[in-house]
Amino acid sequence: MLLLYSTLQIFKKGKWALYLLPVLWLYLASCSKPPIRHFIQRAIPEDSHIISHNPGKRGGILIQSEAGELATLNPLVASDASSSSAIGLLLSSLTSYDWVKSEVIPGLAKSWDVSEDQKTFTFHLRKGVFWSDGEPFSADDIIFSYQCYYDDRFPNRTKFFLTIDGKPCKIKKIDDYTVNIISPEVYAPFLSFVAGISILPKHKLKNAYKEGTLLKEWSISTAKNNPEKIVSLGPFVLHSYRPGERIVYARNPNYYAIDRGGTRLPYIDYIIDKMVSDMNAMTVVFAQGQTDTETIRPGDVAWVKRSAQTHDFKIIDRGPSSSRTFIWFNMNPGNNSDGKPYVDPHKSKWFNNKTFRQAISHGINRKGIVEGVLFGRGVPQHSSVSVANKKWHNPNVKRYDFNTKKARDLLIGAGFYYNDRNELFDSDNNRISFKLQTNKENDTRTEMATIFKENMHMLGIEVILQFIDFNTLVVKISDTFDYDASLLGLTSGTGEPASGMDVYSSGGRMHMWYPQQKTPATNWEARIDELMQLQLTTLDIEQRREYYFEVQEIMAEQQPFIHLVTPNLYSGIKNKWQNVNAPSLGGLIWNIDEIWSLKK
Amino acid sequence: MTEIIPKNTLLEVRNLKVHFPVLTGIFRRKNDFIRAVDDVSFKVDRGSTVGLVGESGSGKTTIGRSLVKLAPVTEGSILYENEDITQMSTKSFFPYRKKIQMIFQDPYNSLNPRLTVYQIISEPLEIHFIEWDKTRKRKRVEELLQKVGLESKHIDRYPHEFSGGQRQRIGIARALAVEPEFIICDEPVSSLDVSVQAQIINLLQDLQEELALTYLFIAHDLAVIEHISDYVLVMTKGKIVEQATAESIYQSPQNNYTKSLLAAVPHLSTK
Amino acid sequence: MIPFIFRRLFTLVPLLFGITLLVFFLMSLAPGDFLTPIKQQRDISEEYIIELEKQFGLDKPLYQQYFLWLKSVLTLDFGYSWTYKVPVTELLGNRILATFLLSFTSITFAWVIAIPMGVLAAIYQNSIFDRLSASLAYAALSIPEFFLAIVAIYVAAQTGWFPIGGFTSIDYEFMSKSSRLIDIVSHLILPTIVIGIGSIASIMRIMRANFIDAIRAEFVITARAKGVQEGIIMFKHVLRNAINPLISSFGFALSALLSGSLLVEIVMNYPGLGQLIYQSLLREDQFVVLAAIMMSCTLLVIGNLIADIILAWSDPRIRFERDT
Amino acid sequence: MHGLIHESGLSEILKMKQNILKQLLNRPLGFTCIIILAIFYLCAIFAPFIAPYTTSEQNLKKSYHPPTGIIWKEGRLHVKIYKNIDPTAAKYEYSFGNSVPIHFFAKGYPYKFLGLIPSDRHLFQVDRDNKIYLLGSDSTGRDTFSRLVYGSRISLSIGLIAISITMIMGFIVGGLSGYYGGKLDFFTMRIVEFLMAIPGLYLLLALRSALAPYFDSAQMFFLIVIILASIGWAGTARIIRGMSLSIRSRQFVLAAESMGQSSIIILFKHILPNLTSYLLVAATLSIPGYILGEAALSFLGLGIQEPSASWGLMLSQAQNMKVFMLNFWWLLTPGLAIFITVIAFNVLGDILRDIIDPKMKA
Repeated sequence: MLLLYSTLQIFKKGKWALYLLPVLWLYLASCSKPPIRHFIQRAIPEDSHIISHNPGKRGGILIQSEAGELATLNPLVASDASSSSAIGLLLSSLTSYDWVKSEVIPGLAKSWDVSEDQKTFTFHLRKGVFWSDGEPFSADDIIFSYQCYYDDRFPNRTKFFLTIDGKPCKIKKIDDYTVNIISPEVYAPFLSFVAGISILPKHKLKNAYKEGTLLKEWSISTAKNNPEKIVSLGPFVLHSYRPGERIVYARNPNYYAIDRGGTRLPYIDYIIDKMVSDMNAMTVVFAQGQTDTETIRPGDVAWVKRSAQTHDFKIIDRGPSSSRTFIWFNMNPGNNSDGKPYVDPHKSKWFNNKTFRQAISHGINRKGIVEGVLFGRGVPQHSSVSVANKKWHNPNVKRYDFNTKKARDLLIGAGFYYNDRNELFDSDNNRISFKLQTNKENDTRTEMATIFKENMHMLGIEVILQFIDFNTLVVKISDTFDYDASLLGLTSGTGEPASGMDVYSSGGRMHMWYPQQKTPATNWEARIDELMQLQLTTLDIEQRREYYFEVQEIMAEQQPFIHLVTPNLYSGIKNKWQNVNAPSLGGLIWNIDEIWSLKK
Repeated sequence: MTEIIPKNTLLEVRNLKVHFPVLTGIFRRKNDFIRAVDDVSFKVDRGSTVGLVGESGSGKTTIGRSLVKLAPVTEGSILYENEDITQMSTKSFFPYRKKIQMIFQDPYNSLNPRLTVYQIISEPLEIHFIEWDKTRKRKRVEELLQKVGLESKHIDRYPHEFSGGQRQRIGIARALAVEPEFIICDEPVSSLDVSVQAQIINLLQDLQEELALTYLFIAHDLAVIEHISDYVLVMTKGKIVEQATAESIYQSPQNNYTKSLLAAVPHLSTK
Repeated sequence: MIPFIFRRLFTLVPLLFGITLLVFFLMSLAPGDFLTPIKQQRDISEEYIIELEKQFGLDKPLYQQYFLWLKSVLTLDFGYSWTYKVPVTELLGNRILATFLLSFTSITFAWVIAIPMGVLAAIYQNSIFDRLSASLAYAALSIPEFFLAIVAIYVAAQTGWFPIGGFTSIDYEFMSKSSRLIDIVSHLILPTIVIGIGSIASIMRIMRANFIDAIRAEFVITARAKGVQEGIIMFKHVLRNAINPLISSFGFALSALLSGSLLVEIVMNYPGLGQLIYQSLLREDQFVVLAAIMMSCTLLVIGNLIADIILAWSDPRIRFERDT
Repeated sequence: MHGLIHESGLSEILKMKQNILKQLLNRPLGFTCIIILAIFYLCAIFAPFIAPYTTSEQNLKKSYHPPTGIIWKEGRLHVKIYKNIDPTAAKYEYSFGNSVPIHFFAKGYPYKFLGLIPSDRHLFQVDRDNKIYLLGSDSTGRDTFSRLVYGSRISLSIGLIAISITMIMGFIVGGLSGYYGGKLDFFTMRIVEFLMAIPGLYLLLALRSALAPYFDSAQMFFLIVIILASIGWAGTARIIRGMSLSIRSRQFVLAAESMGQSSIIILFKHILPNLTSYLLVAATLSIPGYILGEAALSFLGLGIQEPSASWGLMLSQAQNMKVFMLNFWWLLTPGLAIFITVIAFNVLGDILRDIIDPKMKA
């Protein structure tokens, strides 16, 4: 009664008009309909890609969540994971990658030949392939795409892959369905890099190319307002996009793959990517049964599992992941612009001491980290290549087991000594104390850092923790170099050794302990440089493994990166999904075009 | 009747103007002024009491305040003992702050409630007799309290423990502390009961005789002025409309405004 | 009144200038820039980063960057979002509406609950109800909003009665019109309650005080003397007079909520202005931060202005002062 | 000048305060609030004595341990011992009869009592090999109760320190501009309005991200205080300016001015003492704002950093889903601590206002 009356009072005064506005807007918002798209469906291509999996049934919606925000759908602009994965659904490449077999497989090219000198690759394209808007695909699209990537007007990251030893590849059209790509040098990862280069539609983008506005095409503004402008050669087309909320993809009716039964792929009708704030939220929506698949962090497995029955999903334990966490010391001997050394000289002396680094490595309770931070769901890491990377991991590198006594003996042997309060000093009577920084956004890392601090306390070493913004951290490790030690992680994609070039080679930007050296600072770094170059320029897998194994042995002996642990990889997926074939590396659903749903 | 002898003049005000700006318009420019005091001239003789009368808002308090630099002078000059004090710096005006003292209208408001009687009365001593020690100041304060009719045991009490009349006595004691020559009494009795008013006025008159003080006595009530003043200034809307000896003002007011003021005064019939 | 409105809006100019300058300065103090995270990506060449710096104008000195931005703002071009690669204005539109909608529902929610409660507390002064509601009000004022938001999410996660965060459901695109409306409303419920609870407490206290004042007013005594029924006195005379001052607080509440819903938006993943500012600030997406802060300041000033106008409108005794 | 303040203001203020305290203690609600706050602050001061462990002492075998039960056995308090039955899910089980006695005033880790006297006595301890977790443990087996107790040092002192800075700045700026008026007033008030017009939280964020790199995590506390105070002073300054403006026009100030009193002394002798009651109420009522501000900043991960503990930081860690879903009660403790402190300050402030206001009107 009171409630009614007070509302009435407000309405009586004519102020009710104010209330109408949001209601009106709500109404309008709910009316805005996604654009209806009419496709011209073309016949199945004569050279269609035939998938060997058991045939499935059409239909179903796959719902995923995404923590990042879509930045663009333009492959020339994309530099973040969210955009890249979206583009991966829409565009195809000459080759593709089979994550289970860890090998390059045909994509838009049904086959290819390699010349004797191992530099010229001839790609034979599929015939009868059409873009999602019904336009035919041909060698012109390939030539056009490479033209775009090489054009100086459009700086892009793809150019980096296509530049070998500072020189571009040459591309030639032989006929409408054959192209030649000539690499300037013998280049081991050539085919797998080609798999990452998206082919652009010439018929849609040639004007923008001419006018030099290519970078402005296919922005999220296009995605939001004119999704139909973004044509597709991949399994899906863009259906609609709401910034901050979701992306919806629909099946591409002109996709070039079919199953053994002759059904055109993909099976799935729609994919919905829901945008959420962070990893936490991603896990929650999966546990609630809102999404179909999710990567689960080790710490979350236990509670997510509780609702597996209710929401009919399973959690697949995929063993150790490719991500690795490590600590390194700043071994950079340089001076900053004020002429002061980046690192205190006495500290730099410890950090550049191999025995010191080895002792630290012995002092770390990796098993404890696995138990505490990862709930026992992980393994201690010893090699610089993750166990998960079966093809390239060297299992026989030197190991540093948790052994406080051994660590102390090593330190004493190297001229350090303890005082009566169990504090460690160097031979110049400096107390061993350093700052360890990591980015505060990642709580697994901060927890590991607190454990490291306690472990070092047992060695009589004082560690001062600094948890800072990721940006600040990056500036420190790549620009100003004013830090003692850092804890960070790296994830490798396919595990291709070539992608480790900038980490291992002494001139690399990611050679974090002392990046961008003009000439290798130590002999072992020089040897790594040599080995990395050798593995890059041979196509013989066994030979490459040998070289890469030696790199890992040197890294383990020298401990420039003191590796901590590798968490296990867990993926959750609803039981209704079929043809799920979990690889040990990479995403669970890498073969999205083959996945189908039991239930509608 | 009286021709003012220049030699005897303590204070002379010449063409005094005090204007306050008014901010108007979107950009709040100074477009207009309130003419609080508009071209006022008068003199105060040594040892005399000049009454300044007018309704509230007529500018009389502003005149009082402008004499001790509590209000900014727009134009005109103020001469104290033939010395122009209008444009004096804070520093050179400092000695005059000892010679000229003020008694305020509202005894509830003019005494800091957080200070004791001693602290209130000794404040001017602290400023003008820095060299005095505490016992001397205390003795002086006790003396002053007796002089204004209070007891020395009151010295450590707070203002709220006193009645209005008693508070005004404290105010007077404070004004007397530094042995001034000239006291501006800014409506000292208007917020007091009528019975108390007379006591205070009598006290002021006694003190004037005893200490040879000169008063500028501001009031809105002609009855009070009549009792104490030698010479009366009548003010309205920032201007002095009539000035004469108290006697002549009451007997034969010239100005209409003065007449209306007089009409409002309740007179006890002599019958 | 028109000069008053103009003057108030005019004060926005130096305010916005100052704020953008301050924010710009503060953002430049923070190490790194929008491109810093990219530098940590392994396959991006240095040349590419330099190209990008040029493209975003990051290679120019600071003051030049600011004045370039200012110049474009004067032509109503608020720049490009570096993260989203779209004009900032396009980005802000939906966010403002979402934040506005949430502010609106939470104010309404707060009023609908608080006014009757305040009235009851006033009528039954010093009763158990009065005391209980007073302690509840204290409690509501003392719970950190974000804490409440976490609890709300927990409840939603445990019960499944409400959607967790967001503005629309995943399958929103495939819904009919009416179920879309229901969907948006169901997403608004929890954030509305979380934000509203704090204001319920304060509105209730004001309402109670106003109502008690109004009960004591002379016209109530007159009405009683005339023998008017008690219920009618309360509703017809007292309530109307007590509610008037509250209407004026509408604008203030609006402006307070616009800046206050930040934490709730973040915790509950509501795609509003606050969340956008926070994320852009972390990513150092300069132009978005600048424009969004300008926007929220403008809304703040307008909210206060509306409050003043409504106040004058609902209470003719109040004029627009010359000196405020 | 010091002498003057001492002579005039201070004794009066002290007298007034005693009076207020008496009135406060006479009201049951006020009494309760004071007792609660006193307990909290005592806990903060004697944190090393009360907390059985340090904030960083880990036990990786006991992560996410539930609160340990306490039983009465063999004539003394015992703490139950749990076994980790499933490390992957942090599941612990109490096996019947397994317990160890609690020792009161026993030896533990060394610390300095009140920061001065070295000591190793603690309120309670259990045998070295076992642990007592009154409120459970976190991901690395640190004791939540100890962290809560140590965290109170930051959360509780931040309000007091920030409010003192705010009040001092507010008084100086507001007092001076209200007293002198004119251009000084104009400029300071524009600055104040400017600061007040910026949405506080955003300014906080911008300031934090701008200043953070220049402070390490040990100094973060001061950074937070500076940030909170630098935003908070504006409102106080504005109100104090208004009050000093009104006090300034009161006749006792005119009287002091007319007798040639210097303005600084007028400010401290006449204006400040008349503001103290207001300042007291305002301070009490704004402390919760600072406590919540710190909590909000730390909650966003922008405040106090590991391995230090603050209530806001603990809350933000509790937001982590594994904690959230497995140990929801864990989250409630810092939240509850904040809630109780804030409500106590709010109630106390309101009561203070009740006590002081009528006196100010007189």
